[in-house]
Amino acid sequence: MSMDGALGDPGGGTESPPRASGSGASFEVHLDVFEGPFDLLLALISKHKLDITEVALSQVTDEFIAYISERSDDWDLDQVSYFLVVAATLLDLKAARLLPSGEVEDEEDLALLEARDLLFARLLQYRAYKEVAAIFAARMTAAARRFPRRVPLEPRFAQLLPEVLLGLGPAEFARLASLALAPKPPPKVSTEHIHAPVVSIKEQARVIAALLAELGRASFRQLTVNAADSYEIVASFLALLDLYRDDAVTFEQVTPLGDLYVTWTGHWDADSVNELTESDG
Amino acid sequence: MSSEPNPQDPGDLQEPEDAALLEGPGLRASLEAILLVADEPVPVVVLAQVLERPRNEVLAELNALAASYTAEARGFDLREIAGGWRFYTREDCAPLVERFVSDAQEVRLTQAALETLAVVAYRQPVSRARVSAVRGVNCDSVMRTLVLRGLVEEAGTDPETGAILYRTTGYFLERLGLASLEDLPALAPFLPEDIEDIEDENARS
Amino acid sequence: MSSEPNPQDPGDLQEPEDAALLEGPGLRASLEAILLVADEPVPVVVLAQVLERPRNEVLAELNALAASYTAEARGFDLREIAGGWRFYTREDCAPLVERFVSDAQEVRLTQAALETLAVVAYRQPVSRARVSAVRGVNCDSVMRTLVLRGLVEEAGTDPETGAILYRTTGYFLERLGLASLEDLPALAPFLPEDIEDIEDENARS
Repeated sequence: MSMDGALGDPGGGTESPPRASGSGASFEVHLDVFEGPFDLLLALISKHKLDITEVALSQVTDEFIAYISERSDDWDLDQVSYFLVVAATLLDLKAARLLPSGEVEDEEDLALLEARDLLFARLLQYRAYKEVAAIFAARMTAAARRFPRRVPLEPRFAQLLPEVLLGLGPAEFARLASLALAPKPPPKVSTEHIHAPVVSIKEQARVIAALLAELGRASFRQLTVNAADSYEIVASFLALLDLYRDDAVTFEQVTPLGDLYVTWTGHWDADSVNELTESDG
Repeated sequence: MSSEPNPQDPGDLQEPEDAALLEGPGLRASLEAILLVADEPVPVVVLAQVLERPRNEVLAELNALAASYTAEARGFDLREIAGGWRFYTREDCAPLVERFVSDAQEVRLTQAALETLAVVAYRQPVSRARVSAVRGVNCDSVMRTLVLRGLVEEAGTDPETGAILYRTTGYFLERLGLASLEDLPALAPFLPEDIEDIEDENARS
Repeated sequence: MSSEPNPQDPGDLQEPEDAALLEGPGLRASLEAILLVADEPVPVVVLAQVLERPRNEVLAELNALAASYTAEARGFDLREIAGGWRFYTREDCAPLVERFVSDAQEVRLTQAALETLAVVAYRQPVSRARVSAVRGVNCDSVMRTLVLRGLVEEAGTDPETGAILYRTTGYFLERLGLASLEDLPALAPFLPEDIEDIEDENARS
C-alpha cells in the first residue's frame, strides 16, 4: 500500500524525519507495541522531539494515519475503533490548518477547537497514567526483594482454631461446585476470540470511490448504510483514509462524534478508481 | 479494664492485677510473638485489642521495634504494608532468600496491565469502559488477568449504568510495598479538570 | 576465613573481604532472613549449603543467635526441633498468641472459600493456578486459609509445571458428613469438555 504522504501540507515540515514511504518502510518503533492511540501519538510526538502542541499533532497526523493503514489487515474491531476516533479528530485539525488563519468565529471552528483541547487533555491524562505505571513497575521490582513471613501455624496454635462450620450439606455443596466449575459467560463485547472476516479495504475503496464519484458528497453514514457488518464499516473508514491521503476526498465533521461528511475532490477520474483494485492486493 | 480477668487464662499465668496486665512478656516481646505467627498484615487496631493496650502506645512500640531491627542490621524487618504490620526479610538479604525459596518469582506485568492497574488505582471504583476510555484501548482481557492475579477485584456495580466496578486489592498494596492507597505517588498535577465528561461520553456500557 | 568480620557486630557488618559471597548481610542477618521465611524446620546442612559456609560455623551462629534472643527476652525463639531450626514464639507469650489466633478466625467460611473448596473437592489434586483460572479470581490467600483450617492439604507437585497440588482432607469429609470422597454427589452433567482448554490457557505456572 503506497504511502507517499500526499496529505496536503505536511505540517510545516522543517524536520524531515524518516517517513513511512513505500510498502516496506516502517517506523523506527515496533508496530505492535502501542497501547492504543494515545500511546502511539505520544511515541510519534516524542520521536520528533516535540512538545504536546497543535503543531506537533499536525506533524504526526500523517504518520498516525499511515500506522493505521499499515496495520489495517490485522486490527480487531475493539482496537481500531479507538484509533479511528482519534484519527478523525486529527484529520479535522489538519484540515482546519489549511483554512486562512483568522479570528475563530463560527460554530464549526469552535467545535474543532474543543475537539482539539479534548484530545490534548486526554493525551496528557494518558501520559500521566503511563508515568505512574512506570513507577508501579519500579516499586514492584523493589518490593519483590522483600519476603513476607507467611508460614503455617505452630501445631499447638493450629489446634486452637475453632471448628469450621461449612453450613451446607453434600447436595448443596455439589450445586455450588457445579456453579463454580461452569464456564463463565464471556464478559460482554469481548471480540478477542473472533477472527475478523476478511474485508478488503481496496474493495471498499473502490465501492466508495464509485459512489462518491457519482454523488459528489455524502455522509459516512450514507456510505456505509449497506455495510454487511461492522468490519465492513471499519474497512470503509480505512478506505476513506486512503482516499483522503491520495487527495481524492475531503472530510467535514461539524461536531465531534457527529456525522462525517465526505466530498469527492474530483481530482480522480474513472481510471484512478479502477486502478485501486489493481494497485496491490 | 483493671480488674478484668484474662479471658484466655492458660492456667499458670496468674492474675495480672494491675493495669499493665502482662506480668510476663512486655509489649515488645508480645508484638514480636504475635507478628511471628501472623501470615498477613495485622492492623494496629487488632494488635491493640489483643494486647489490651492503647493504639498509639502499640504503634509507638512497633515503630521503635522496626527502628531497632534496622539499627541492629537484622535479617528481618517490621513494616507496615497493606494496612497492617508484618515481618519481612531485609532487602539486602534478597539474593540469599531467593536462593532458599525456589518459587519466589512473581510474574511480571505487561505494559497494558500496568497502565490498567494505574488507572484503576487512581480512579477506583471504576468500570472497564472508563478505563478503556482513558487508555484509548479495550481493557476487558487485561482486567480479567488482573483479577486472576489478585491485584484487582470487583467492587459492585455502577448504580446508573449497571457496569461492574473494579478496585485494587490488599495484595496490590503488598506488591507495591505500600501501607495504604494514600501512599500512592501523586498523579501528575496537570490533569485537565473536565476530563470526566469526556469519559462519560465515550464510556460504552 | 581468618579476616572475617564478627557477624554479631550490628554496627559495622560491611565488607567480608573474602570469597564468602556475602557482600551485604552477615551470617547472622542471613540466617535470620532465611529462617523468617522457612515454613518448616531447616537442617543446618541446608543452611550451610545456601550460605556457603562451613556447617559448624553456621551451627555456632545459630546457637549464639538463639542465646541472644533469650537473653534479650524477645517474643520469638530459635530452636532445633525435628532435625531443623525454626523460629518459634517464646513460651511466656503463648497465652497472647493463643488469644490472637482464636480471635482472628471465623467459624464460618466465606463464600469465596466455599467455592474454592468445592473446586478443589471435585478437581483434586489441583493447583492454585488452576483453581484461580476456574473461578476467574485469584485464590492464593483463600487456599492458604483452607489449608490453615485443615480442610485442604498439599498433595505433591504437578509433574509438568512443578506447581503445588492440593486435595481435600479427612477433616473436610467429616465436616461435610461424608464417609469418603466417593460419597460426594455427582456434579450436574452440563460441564462442557472444552473447559479444560480455557483453564489451561489461563493457568499460569
